[in-house]
Amino acid sequence: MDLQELSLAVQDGDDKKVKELVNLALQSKVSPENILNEGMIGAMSDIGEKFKNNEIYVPEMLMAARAMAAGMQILEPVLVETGVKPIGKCVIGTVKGDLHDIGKNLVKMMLKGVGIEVVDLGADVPSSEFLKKAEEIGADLVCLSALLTTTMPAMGDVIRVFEQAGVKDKYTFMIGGAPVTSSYAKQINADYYTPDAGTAADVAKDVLVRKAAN
Amino acid sequence: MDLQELSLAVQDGDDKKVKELVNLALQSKVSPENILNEGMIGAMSDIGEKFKNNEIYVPEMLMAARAMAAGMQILEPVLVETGVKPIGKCVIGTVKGDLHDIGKNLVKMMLKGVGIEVVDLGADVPSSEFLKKAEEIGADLVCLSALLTTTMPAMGDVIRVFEQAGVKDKYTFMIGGAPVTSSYAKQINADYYTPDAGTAADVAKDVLVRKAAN
Amino acid sequence: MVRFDKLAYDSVDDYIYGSSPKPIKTKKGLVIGGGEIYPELNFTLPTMDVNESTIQDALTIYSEMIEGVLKRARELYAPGVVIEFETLPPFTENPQWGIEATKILLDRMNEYHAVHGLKSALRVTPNDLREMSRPPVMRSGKYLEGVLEAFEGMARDGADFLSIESTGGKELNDEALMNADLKKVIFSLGVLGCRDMKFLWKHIVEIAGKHGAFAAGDSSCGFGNTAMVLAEMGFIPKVFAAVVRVATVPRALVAFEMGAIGPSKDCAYEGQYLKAITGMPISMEGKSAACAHLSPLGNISASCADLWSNESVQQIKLLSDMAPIVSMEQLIYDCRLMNQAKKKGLGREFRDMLVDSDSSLDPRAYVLRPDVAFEISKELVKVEDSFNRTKLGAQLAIEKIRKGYEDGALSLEKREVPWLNIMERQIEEIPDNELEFYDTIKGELDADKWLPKEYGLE
Amino acid sequence: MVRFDKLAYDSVDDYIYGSSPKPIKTKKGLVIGGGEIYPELNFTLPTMDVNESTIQDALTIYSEMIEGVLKRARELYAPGVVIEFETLPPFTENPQWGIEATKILLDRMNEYHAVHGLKSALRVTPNDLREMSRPPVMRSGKYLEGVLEAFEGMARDGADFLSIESTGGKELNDEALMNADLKKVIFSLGVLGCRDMKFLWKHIVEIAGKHGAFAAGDSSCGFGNTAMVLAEMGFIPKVFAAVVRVATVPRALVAFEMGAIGPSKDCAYEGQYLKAITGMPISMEGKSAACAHLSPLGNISASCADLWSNESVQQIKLLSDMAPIVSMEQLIYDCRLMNQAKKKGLGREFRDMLVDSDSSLDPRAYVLRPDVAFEISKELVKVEDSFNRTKLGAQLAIEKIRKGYEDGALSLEKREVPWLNIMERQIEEIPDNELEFYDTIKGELDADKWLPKEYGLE
Ligand code: B12
Ligand code: B12
Ligand code: SF4
Ligand code: SF4
Ligand SMILES: [Zn+2]
Ligand SMILES: [Zn+2]
Ligand SMILES: [Zn+2]
Repeated sequence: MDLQELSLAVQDGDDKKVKELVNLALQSKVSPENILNEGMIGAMSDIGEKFKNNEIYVPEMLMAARAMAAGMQILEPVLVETGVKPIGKCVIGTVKGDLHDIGKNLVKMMLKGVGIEVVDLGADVPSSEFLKKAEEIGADLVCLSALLTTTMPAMGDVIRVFEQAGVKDKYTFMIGGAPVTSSYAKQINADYYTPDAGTAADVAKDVLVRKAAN
Repeated sequence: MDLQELSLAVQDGDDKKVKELVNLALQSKVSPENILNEGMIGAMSDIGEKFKNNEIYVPEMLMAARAMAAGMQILEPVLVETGVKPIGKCVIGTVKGDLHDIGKNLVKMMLKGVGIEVVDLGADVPSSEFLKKAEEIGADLVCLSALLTTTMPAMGDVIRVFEQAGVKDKYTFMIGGAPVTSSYAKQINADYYTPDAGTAADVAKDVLVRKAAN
Repeated sequence: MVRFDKLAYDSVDDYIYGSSPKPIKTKKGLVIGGGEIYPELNFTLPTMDVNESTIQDALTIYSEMIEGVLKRARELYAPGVVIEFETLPPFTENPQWGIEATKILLDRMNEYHAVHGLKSALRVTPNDLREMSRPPVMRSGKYLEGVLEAFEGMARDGADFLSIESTGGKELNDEALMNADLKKVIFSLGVLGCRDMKFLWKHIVEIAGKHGAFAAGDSSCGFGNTAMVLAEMGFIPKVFAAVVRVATVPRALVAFEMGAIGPSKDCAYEGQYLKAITGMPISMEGKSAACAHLSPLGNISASCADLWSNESVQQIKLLSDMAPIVSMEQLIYDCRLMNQAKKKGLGREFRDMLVDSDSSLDPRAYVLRPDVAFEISKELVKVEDSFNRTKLGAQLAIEKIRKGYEDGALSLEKREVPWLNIMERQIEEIPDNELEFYDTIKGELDADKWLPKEYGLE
Repeated sequence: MVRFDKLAYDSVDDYIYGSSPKPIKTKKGLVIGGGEIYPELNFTLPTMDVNESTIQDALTIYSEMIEGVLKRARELYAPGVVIEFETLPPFTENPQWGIEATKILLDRMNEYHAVHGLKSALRVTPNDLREMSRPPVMRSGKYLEGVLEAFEGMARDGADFLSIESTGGKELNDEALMNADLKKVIFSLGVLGCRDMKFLWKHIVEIAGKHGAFAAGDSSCGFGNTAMVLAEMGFIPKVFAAVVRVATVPRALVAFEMGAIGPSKDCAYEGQYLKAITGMPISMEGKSAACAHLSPLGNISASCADLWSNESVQQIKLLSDMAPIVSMEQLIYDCRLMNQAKKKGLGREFRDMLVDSDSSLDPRAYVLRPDVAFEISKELVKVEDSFNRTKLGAQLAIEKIRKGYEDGALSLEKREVPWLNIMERQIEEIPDNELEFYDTIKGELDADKWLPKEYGLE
């Protein structure tokens, strides 16, 4: 069966058609992993490319993400059954004192698009919450967002909490938000800073692929 | 004898008259320390005040400084004889790679004005030179100037050289120059940043007075 | 409630920067809207934590910032300046900190006035903490109390202008923006936003009256500017953001209906409409606020401004001096030039240059054209309720943009054009009755995110 | 050697921004001085050490900076931009680093031209290393070679404009400025500076010719701008700095006499005179360069500019975006407005607003008035040699300032006024013959600081 059609349905944001096609593919004995990689993640990567080239806007991307989510509802149980895992797990949130969450939400969407399982803690998140949730789900990545000069230090606090718990090295820390810079990332001991959601997903994928290779 | 006339001659930058009056005062058995404090340093402090209040320009201040220097030529041997010392000693220079020296020269002038003995290493000074000269003359203060974002780190180098030689704590480090900030001073372990030459002299005097009290 | 049912101007020819039909005179004798345009300078803290152990450092920074900018204003012979203190959250969460900072600023401003004759006025903008509860609690609770306490203390101590960037409705609007869902935006702004403004501005006007301060207006920042910034990043269509801007007008107008008299807030670019309707002076920002927001309306935003702002800049060192001082210098020169043009009798020509230099390049600039603002405002004042005004504003904005595009007065990127139709269809689904609208849209709203009763619904 | 013996204009009415009698067309088709004014953007590194182990990081920063500013220029539909790469010392000490950075910039500029049609041109300004020897060795040695090597490599790789801020004479001028000693300033500038310019610009014009680049002029920065900044800090009289500015004209003119054709350097505010004399386009900077120098001439400096610059800003983050991007946006809006005024046929009126908004407030602005520049330049071109031109320039500047003050066209602080007489007396002591002047002043010069033979003296 040709997964191209599924990919296009995802890109069009047509959730009904996506569900139909996922079911059809499963019935035709296409491997669930192929459906995931070519039909879903491939679609998101195509649409991400279009976004980068200024061909589409975020609303179109969100529609595609929702269509993918609809497909995943059907696909996920099968994947679990056959032992296929997400490429990695991530905890994301905007730090304590900061309510800006638009950027963080975009990062979340892009991470999901590359096949990462994301738990979103929302905005104004206490530092200890990140630790708790990351340990609970066995996350690979911890992603922190801050938009205020006065809440940037709270990103450092989060990392310190992980250090104090002696588990900092288990995780990769990514930070972002308008006032953040790569030199600030260095300063607070975070692993990566990226300037936007697209590159955040690229870097995250890279990190996880390298981790898997080791 | 009234030292007020001497003070005014210094302020007017009248070196000839200053010399005359210093000689006269010594002949009249005014204590050399009094001549220094009231006649010379007092004059510079008055003129510094006028400068702060936008009443005079730097050229007038330089003229006064030269007149003071003329008087000091006569006074200094007497002071040495009677065991009176400068309130402190300072090594100053613009750091390696940087040729901006106008600001540094002003700081030098103001430090001299409050009675500090200053050795000026000039501009583009290698880090080790500061150490060498400071140890040689037994300085209290090390003053560093930098005007370029790419030479600011050289101020940190200087301090590191002192640390490595294990003598950092013997000295008080002051830094300045247009791009410098107090948070940068903290970062490189300098003791003080001040934004201009006037406050530099105030802080330096303060430091030395406190040091003398201990 | 004041009802504005006609424009404050007879002709768009009189609509110009520096002058407004209802000028304001402050305590230190600064007249806003009386002929000259003045700078409005805002500054903020550099990267740092604000808590009990650092608050003294933070206050020291405010004192250095105010000294630096007033000194520069004096050196450049500025005839007058307005300072804005827009608080960061800890300064409203702990109102006493915000009040203390206000005092520091006022003391220095008074000194410069007494010693050097520099006229100045202070705008305070405590931030709207109510969204710290999730879902936001708008009409009671410690956050509302904190905000009102901050206003009270700041006004008592001598602040001239009280402003806020209130957030009622934003909890639904953010997502609506990202989805470019105009129907939901209109609900958030035109129903929830306007209802909340009525509630909040009653209090602010009261506090202002008590202490001889001016209630000075609200900015639909979380709506209009968020949309503008998202479009600037290429995330949503520019035409969408332009339509949202016009849709923010009725919401911001509520402050004036409740008794505010301006100067309205700098980042409220909808001020271009507010002044046409109310005749009250406005603050605006553009190219010299690029330190805070990149924007497509760097010049046009100055065309009818009475104050000209940098929006905000943090205390960091540039090659010349600290960034707020740099902003002050830029604003002063901008204002000098604009005032000079008027002195030469060329104010209207200068206004038109500002307008025409930007308006054909971007729909977000185009909707700020004084003629467009006038024509749309004329229709808006005919309508009774805020919700229907919001809907109408969006409709008219689409029409104007389409017309401008077809006439060649406005260029649009190709991918922008289809959105005019999409938005039109989105509006068509909206009934004219507010409660009926609520009924039809209720199901689409995420009930976890908001509390209808905080807006007097249900 | 070209001899400019009359002005390039018949009437000051034609003397205006964006247009020059001798426009320049660059490789990518950008015409400077052909009617429109364009932004010139300069950026520099943030606080960091540049050495072998960090040079890659530094180059990465240059690549991020150029990408950021070109992207913004495109987003704002800029019709063209000039980029300046003014090197920091390590990039001239190691010319290969400077050349590599140049390539990075050019590659990206070429890409934006090819893909997006954005026209741009690159000015390179290696710094004058010769003063790294103390006393400076001007006519030989490794430092001179480094500078020429940098020019050579950068021109070869495609830089459009070659500039420098050369330092001949500065070793005596600094102290002269601090002492407000006009006689010594005139010696440093008019004798040493002009002699060194002749030497240096012969080489630069040669290199430019070989590689199809434009020799684009020198700035008397270490003289005129140092004086301007010192006066701004209240260290020396403003009238003194104003007179020094005019005294820098003959020195900067030497580059054009040797074959440079512009656009002259942004920080050379004496460009206001150079363009009147040579007809070649100039770059200037003012309010939108406040990030680099605070100044008293924020608007007037734009009145006759063909390029409009930010002078320099380091790569640090402001609330909106990186500082160079912010500068680019501000410059683009400034230029848009100025071009719009011309489009409406109000260019001259706009120029006069720029001029009149500043010129009465500060003597440093006053001497940049186009009429003042014209009248003084007319006299300067009558004189044969650079030294006497320098002396005359200073004399005429004092006259003009005095007249402006007496007529009420210029206000001066009280403590400024006596300096007009003081400076006049200082000039009176100067003989008309250069060598005679040298003889009389020799004794007052600190022999440790300079080498007469490096200027062909003794
Ligand atoms: C929209 C906005 C708001 C909205 C927020 C809506 C929301 N739900 O998020 C509202 C109106 C509520 C708001 C409120 C306030 N704001 Co606000 N806001 C903005 C604005 C205009 C845009 C932010 C935005 O959403 N951008 C769009 C998104 C998509 O971009 P982004 O967040 O940068 O995210 C991208 C990247 O940074 C990156 N990224 C983001 N997060 C992460 C995380 C990771 C791990 C990675 C890798 C990448 C990454 O990817 C994203 C997509 O590419 C900015 C101005 C600006 N230029 O940024 C001010 C700004 C951040 N706000 C500011 C201020 C002052 C405030 C208030 C304090 C105002 C007040 N006085 O009330 C309050 C604070 C509330 C609080 N406690 O947090 C100031 C901050 C000044 C300072 N000192 O820091 C700014 C800079 C505006 C200004 N120029 O003055 N604000
Ligand atoms: C004058 C000047 C020059 C003169 C220097 C003359 C001289 N002998 O010093 C000349 C023309 C030679 C020059 C050359 C260059 N310069 Co320069 N220069 C300036 C300028 C305009 C003013 C500096 C000055 O003298 N100010 C007056 C004095 C009195 O002020 P100050 O130095 O700040 O000092 C005061 C305080 O800072 C303090 N202070 C100073 N030192 C100390 C020390 C201590 C201990 C304390 C407590 C206080 C203190 O007290 C002083 C008095 O109140 C600045 C711009 C600016 N806004 O600062 C650029 C500037 C510093 N230069 C700059 C550049 C780029 C250069 C060059 C590289 C240019 C080039 N491409 O050739 C070269 C570099 C040469 C080198 N290797 O150093 C840039 C730096 C950019 C960057 N990335 O850092 C600046 C910021 C200009 C700009 N806006 O771009 N420059
Ligand atoms: S966008 Fe600008 S002005 Fe608005 S809340 Fe945010 S900061 Fe305040
Ligand atoms: S004052 Fe400005 S432009 Fe001049 S050397 Fe210094 S930096 Fe270059
Ligand atoms: Zn705002
Ligand atoms: Zn604001
Ligand atoms: Zn320059």
